Amino acid sequence: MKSVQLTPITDWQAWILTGPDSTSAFAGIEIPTEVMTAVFSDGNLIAKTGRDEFLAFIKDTAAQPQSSWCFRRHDRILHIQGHAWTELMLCLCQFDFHQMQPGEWQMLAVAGINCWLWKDPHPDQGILIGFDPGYAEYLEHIFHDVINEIELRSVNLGGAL
Amino acid sequence: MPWQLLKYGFKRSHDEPRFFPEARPLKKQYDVVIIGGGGHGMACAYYLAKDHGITDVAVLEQGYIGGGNTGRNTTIVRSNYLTPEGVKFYDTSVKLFEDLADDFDLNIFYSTRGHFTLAHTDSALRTMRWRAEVNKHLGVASEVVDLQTLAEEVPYMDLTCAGHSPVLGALYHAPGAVARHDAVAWGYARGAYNRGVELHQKTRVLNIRTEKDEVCGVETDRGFISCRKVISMVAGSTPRITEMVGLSTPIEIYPLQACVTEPVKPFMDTIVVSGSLHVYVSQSSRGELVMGASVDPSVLHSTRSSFDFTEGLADKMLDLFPFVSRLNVMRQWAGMSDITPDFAPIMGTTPIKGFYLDAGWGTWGFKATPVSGKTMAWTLAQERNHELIEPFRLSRFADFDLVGEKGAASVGH
Amino acid sequence: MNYRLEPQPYEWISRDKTIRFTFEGREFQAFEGDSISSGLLANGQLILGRSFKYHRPRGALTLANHDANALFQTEAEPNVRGDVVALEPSMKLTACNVNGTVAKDKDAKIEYVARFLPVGFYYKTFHKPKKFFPFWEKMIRSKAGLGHVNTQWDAQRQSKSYAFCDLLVIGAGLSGMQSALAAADAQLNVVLVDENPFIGGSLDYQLAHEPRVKALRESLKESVSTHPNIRLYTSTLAVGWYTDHYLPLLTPHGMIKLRSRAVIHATGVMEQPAVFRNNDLPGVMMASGIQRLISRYAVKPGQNALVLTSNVEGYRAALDMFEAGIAVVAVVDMESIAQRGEWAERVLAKGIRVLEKHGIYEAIGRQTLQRAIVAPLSGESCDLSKKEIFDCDLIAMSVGWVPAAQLIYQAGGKLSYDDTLQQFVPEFLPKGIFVCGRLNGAFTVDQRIADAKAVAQEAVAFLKGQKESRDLTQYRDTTAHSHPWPIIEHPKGKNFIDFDEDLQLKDLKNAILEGFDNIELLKRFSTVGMGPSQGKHSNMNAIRVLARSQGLGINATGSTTARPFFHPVPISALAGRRFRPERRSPLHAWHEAHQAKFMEAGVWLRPEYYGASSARLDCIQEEVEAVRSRLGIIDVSTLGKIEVMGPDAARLLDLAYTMKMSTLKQGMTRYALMVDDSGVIIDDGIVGRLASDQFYVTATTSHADATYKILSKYVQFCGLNVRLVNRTGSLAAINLAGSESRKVLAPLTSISLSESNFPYLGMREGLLCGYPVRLIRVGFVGELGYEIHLPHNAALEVWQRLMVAGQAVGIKPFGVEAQRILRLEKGHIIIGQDTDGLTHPYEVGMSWAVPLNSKAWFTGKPSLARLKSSCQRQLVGFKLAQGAPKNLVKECHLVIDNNEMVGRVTSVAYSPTQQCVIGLVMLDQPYADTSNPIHIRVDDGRLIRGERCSLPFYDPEGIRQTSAVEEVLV
Amino acid sequence: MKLLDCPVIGKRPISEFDYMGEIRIPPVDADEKTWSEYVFNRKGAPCSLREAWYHRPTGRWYVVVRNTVTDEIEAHVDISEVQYELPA
Repeated sequence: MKSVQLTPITDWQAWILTGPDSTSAFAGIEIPTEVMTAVFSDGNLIAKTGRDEFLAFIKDTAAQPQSSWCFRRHDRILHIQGHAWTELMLCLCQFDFHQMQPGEWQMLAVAGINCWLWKDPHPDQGILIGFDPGYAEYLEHIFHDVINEIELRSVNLGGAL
Repeated sequence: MPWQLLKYGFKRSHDEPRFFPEARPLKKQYDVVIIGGGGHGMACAYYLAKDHGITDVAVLEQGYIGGGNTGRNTTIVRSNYLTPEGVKFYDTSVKLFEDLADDFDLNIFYSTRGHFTLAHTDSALRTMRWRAEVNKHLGVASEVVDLQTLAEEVPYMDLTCAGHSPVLGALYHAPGAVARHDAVAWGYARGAYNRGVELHQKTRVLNIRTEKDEVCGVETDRGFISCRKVISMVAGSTPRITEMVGLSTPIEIYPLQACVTEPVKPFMDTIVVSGSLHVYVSQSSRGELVMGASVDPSVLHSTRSSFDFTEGLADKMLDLFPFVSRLNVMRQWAGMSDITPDFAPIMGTTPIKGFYLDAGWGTWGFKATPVSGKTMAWTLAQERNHELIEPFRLSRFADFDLVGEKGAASVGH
Repeated sequence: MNYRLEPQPYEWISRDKTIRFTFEGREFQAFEGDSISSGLLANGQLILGRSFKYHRPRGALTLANHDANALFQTEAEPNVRGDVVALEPSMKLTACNVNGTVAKDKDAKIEYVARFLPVGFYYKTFHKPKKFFPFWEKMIRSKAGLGHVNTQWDAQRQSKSYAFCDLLVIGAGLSGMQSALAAADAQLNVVLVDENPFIGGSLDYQLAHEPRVKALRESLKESVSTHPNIRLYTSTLAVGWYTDHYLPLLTPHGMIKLRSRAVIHATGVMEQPAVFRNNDLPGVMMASGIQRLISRYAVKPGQNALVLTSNVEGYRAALDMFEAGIAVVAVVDMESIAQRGEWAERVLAKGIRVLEKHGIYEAIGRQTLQRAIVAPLSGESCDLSKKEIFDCDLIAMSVGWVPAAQLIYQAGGKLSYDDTLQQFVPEFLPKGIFVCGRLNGAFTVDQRIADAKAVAQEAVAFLKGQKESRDLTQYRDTTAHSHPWPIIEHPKGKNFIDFDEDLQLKDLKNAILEGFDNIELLKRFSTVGMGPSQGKHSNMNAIRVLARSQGLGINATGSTTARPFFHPVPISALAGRRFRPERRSPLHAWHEAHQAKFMEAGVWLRPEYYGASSARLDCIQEEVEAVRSRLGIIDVSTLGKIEVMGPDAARLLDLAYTMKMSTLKQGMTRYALMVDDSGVIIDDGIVGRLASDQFYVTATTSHADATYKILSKYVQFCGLNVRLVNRTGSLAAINLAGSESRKVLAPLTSISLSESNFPYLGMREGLLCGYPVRLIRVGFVGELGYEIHLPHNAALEVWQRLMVAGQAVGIKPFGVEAQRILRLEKGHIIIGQDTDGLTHPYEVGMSWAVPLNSKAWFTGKPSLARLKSSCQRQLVGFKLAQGAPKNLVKECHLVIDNNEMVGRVTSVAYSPTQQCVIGLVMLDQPYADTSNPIHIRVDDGRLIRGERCSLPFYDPEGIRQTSAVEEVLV
Repeated sequence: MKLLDCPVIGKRPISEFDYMGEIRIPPVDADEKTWSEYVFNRKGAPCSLREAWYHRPTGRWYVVVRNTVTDEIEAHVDISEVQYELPA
């Protein structure tokens, strides 16, 4: 088993909603109340990124959000998991991933690219990372390089750094 | 020839004359007070005495001679600027530099090496051609060189840049040189001191007294001096001085960092600058690679170092010089660059009579040391701007008549 | 003589693993764990290098990473530190800066002319006559530098990662381990680092045989290695302190960039040399250096030792050497033995001679130490009448210490000289910086333990937010461990203050006499402390010499600031992984598959043209002709795309752009020009109105993020009720341009393309190939065309279906180069090429875009009102005569008028439609207002004549893009 | 590398921010001299500078008072306190 696995998430529809009526745009889907937090309920992930601004990742089957200013996004989303996922992220992003709580939502720079991160609520299920699709090639190339390096290092060092 | 050394070898005692005077009390009055004992301050004192016979001059330095940006810069001397007024000004400086060792009878290790400014994009290549054409028109040796010439002249440089934004060509400026920065300040200081100018280290200016918009004296931490002419040549400390006379300027202070490797046998005989990678490198006479980049992103009055500076620099250096990965960075430091909106200095008279400015030296101050000293001395003597520095007058901003040095906004060193 | 000792209790070597290596071509054998220096010394190779200036033979000195004279060259790198870098199998070593071998260095002849080379001699000569200086410079430069560089080496990059903790403790000696343990027990998340491969520090080489510390050592080592709250990194160096406790840790596997909340410095002290004639001979070493050799590598560097000391550490060193079987011929104590207590008694008990108030006048030896002249001290000089000569091949210097406080200085801490200890000790410590151990003046074992526990308590309190500040001096020792003047004058000199730079005592004195009489000027003129060890064993004595000559105290003399790094750091570790963000359009793969040649546009990769690079010009011409005559298609996904919504949307755009946007009708677009406060053009694009309170804004590729930020700044700081969404990466954009565009597009879209429903500059939303899109009729390339803004995931399918649909009319993809020519034919400017850092709208014929009277406010308005009347330049179109060579005139060639520079070419290209070379020149006034022909100076100096002409060059009335004329539709 | 401790996003490294300089309010109906000083002149001397930082990953704006000698953040300022009106 590789120390870190990357699996693309492609079964979500990504939306960005802004404006006063965005809070009432989600029929039947639970939404977060505090900025920079996210809620995951029956397969939908909703993050509150501003006073009345949301990033929504909803199942195809779910009802589309109804609000005046609501636009599709096409983030590239990866699920990063495996026992060395924190080691991978610590090579690319200045953030204390050991302190990241389940369900925590962060927006920061990874390898110089603006990303959002969401810690999977289930124990040791790693994190989801989302970023502009134009950087997919660049970031995924770096992820694979670093993962190979970690594999190499764990072979001759017998364990994390 | 090293006759002096032979003579010295057979002498019993070490009776070499002093470069600088021992600390002495301040007089109550001087004709001219120069604030700032760096290269510019000492050059101005030198030329005031040498060209104009004005010797009742005190140079006040808050720290030690050459301790500010004079001792912290890239030591690069060049004149391949973009605007005609910039080219004429710096070309005069290069010509003065070439004779300084004789004037001082001091070896400042002025070493003409040739200077390459690399272009990695079409727009950068266009700017290089623009500078080359303006330089050629004004008789300065600059030309755009192609990859083939570059490969011959700097064979150890990786023009492919590891496959990312490769070099497309470069501006080659043959007169580009390096000089031992401390020796320039010491040479001018000794020359001024020997002509009767007073040099006062550890003397900090606390305030400048004016009456009806005219200078009448300077308060220091060693007492008050009355004088009619005060010139501020303090680079990174300029805003603190201009505030004393109620003068506001566009100057903002940004740290400019640099570093050196451990000394290695000389292999690099030229100067290489990359505009888009924001990296410059030359090899000092001691064998260290002197490297640097552009100013820090935010205003700060401090010479603290940052680690991401050396990280970014090291990363970019490996694109051009892969083998440098085996060298060690020994030391990093910083100067305080006084940056102006049009990347050109602010010189000459000001609305306050008797108060003169020599500032806005950003990352291009050391190379202007001789010409700024000479023209500011003339300006002080004549009480009007020397023609070479008229384009750099403070009032240019109010007139919306900025210098076009920013060009297509690529910062050169 | 066998230099290898019996197994030592805490040795670092593995006697079962031998390592074969060569030095100067000769074969040697040592053990795994040996450093280069210890490996060579074990084989009796005492000379490890030659000095920088005089090329005098030099040996080991400190074994603590300061041995700048034991630098080696391997096949892979220069300047390898022999005293700490471990030997590797089949290493091929040579000395640095040696002309020949360390035994016979041809450059050593320079010593005969040493008297002619005073401090700073190179400033005094070689510069006259000027034309000879290059000759001298070449000679001096060839002697400069240490190791040499092989420019064929490839780039190595080590890995890097971030780490976080509550408390970093630097140094895993007695004090470090004790304080880390106390903090970890208080539930802090602690990182403990030590630059050596094994922890224990001076416990293991200065107190190796001390029974009282044996139990303490074992328990401390065991606890810090196993404590759950301590991460222990050995062979790891904290290279510098940076803002907010950010400390890069250099490990054998790369760099860990640690963010801590507090730092305890337990880095101990660095032993200082005594200064006497020939104190640089191989065999003269720091006492702690000898102890390290004995206890770490089981190597004795000599057989008969003299100890020169002024503290108890010297006596302990004597006992350690005696224990190791080295004959201690005498202990020379520069002070009285009375204050040495039990250590002196134990030395005397071994029958070792102790000479009180004596000093070493001179060391003697050809290439290595053979004898030393010892004499009683009268005042500070030697009374030679009672001198005694000792045969010895080893001198252990133990005359004083300097705190390893470089990182404290970097953090803004201040140290002051303590006359009791005769040593600098911390005086002011910034928030979160703590010290303990010998660095803080606590020398005895008990003092160090107490100091460590106290500092841990304070650090824990600080991290819990409680106010607590302890008395730093509480556990400092009461007797001096350093001699105030460990310097013996000698008429013939060669008494070295700085071993890196070969500076003798007289060199510093002479520099001071010449006026370099403050610590910074003394350093810059003499270069004291500027060598590879950065003054670690020369700064203190240099300060003492300066203080005495100026009649000042040590504190008044001051010290030079300590700069990163603590030890030199490999560039391979600093560089780390290569991050060059590269952004790709959703159509990248298609372009690659169709022979696109890519160029960089900011972080984006864009097709420059399609086809073979050998046929570059022809490919570009064909692309231009395709757009002009039939149909072209270009990927413009790199454009900035911003949604602007809310009641104040129109007001925001009125503020940010020069033109009035509030009067824009729904379904229409308008050219948008952005200037900064001083009126300089910084970006342009298109604003389209979707509703009374909703606009769609595009920006140039390189300025997209900046434009979004500027709009966002207005929203925030002017309190506008507007929402912005940056959709640059989520939307793709395709420009279908050419007279056939409407015909090809119509069947694929639900949007009616008739002229009346969708006029020029119109914008419509609807479906295209089933995807929600916006179509905009833009005029950049001057043909009937539609800029399609569509979802990222729709781009490929729509592009391919357009290609198929356009097959019949000969559709052709075109790149950036062709687009440049097309826009030039229409006289449109490119910001950053036709404009520079000062260009304002009036200089590029855009006064129509500056409604000074009809708008109350927009960015830059007052500046433009001012600049309108004082326009100093003007952009003018020109063309060359038919048949003039295509690429003779280049961009940025100058326009010359009676040998004056009067302008510059900003854009130039061969125009297929005009069948000649066309371009734009920025001409200075008043020349710009005349109509005389322009002369452009080309590369070879010739002046090429060009005719001015009005803009645009092609389709002046703009018929083709507005398609009012039916025949265009046919 | 400096940390900027901000509401909502907490402590983030300075490399994630763009420095947007001193908070300055354009003198809308000023004479030419006052206007040119606004455009070009800056408060260059060491001081506690009220300035703006833009956090790229979140697009949020922060206004702080920073000591331009020690680089320490002395206070966070709510944007409403520095908002200004521009003529409609």
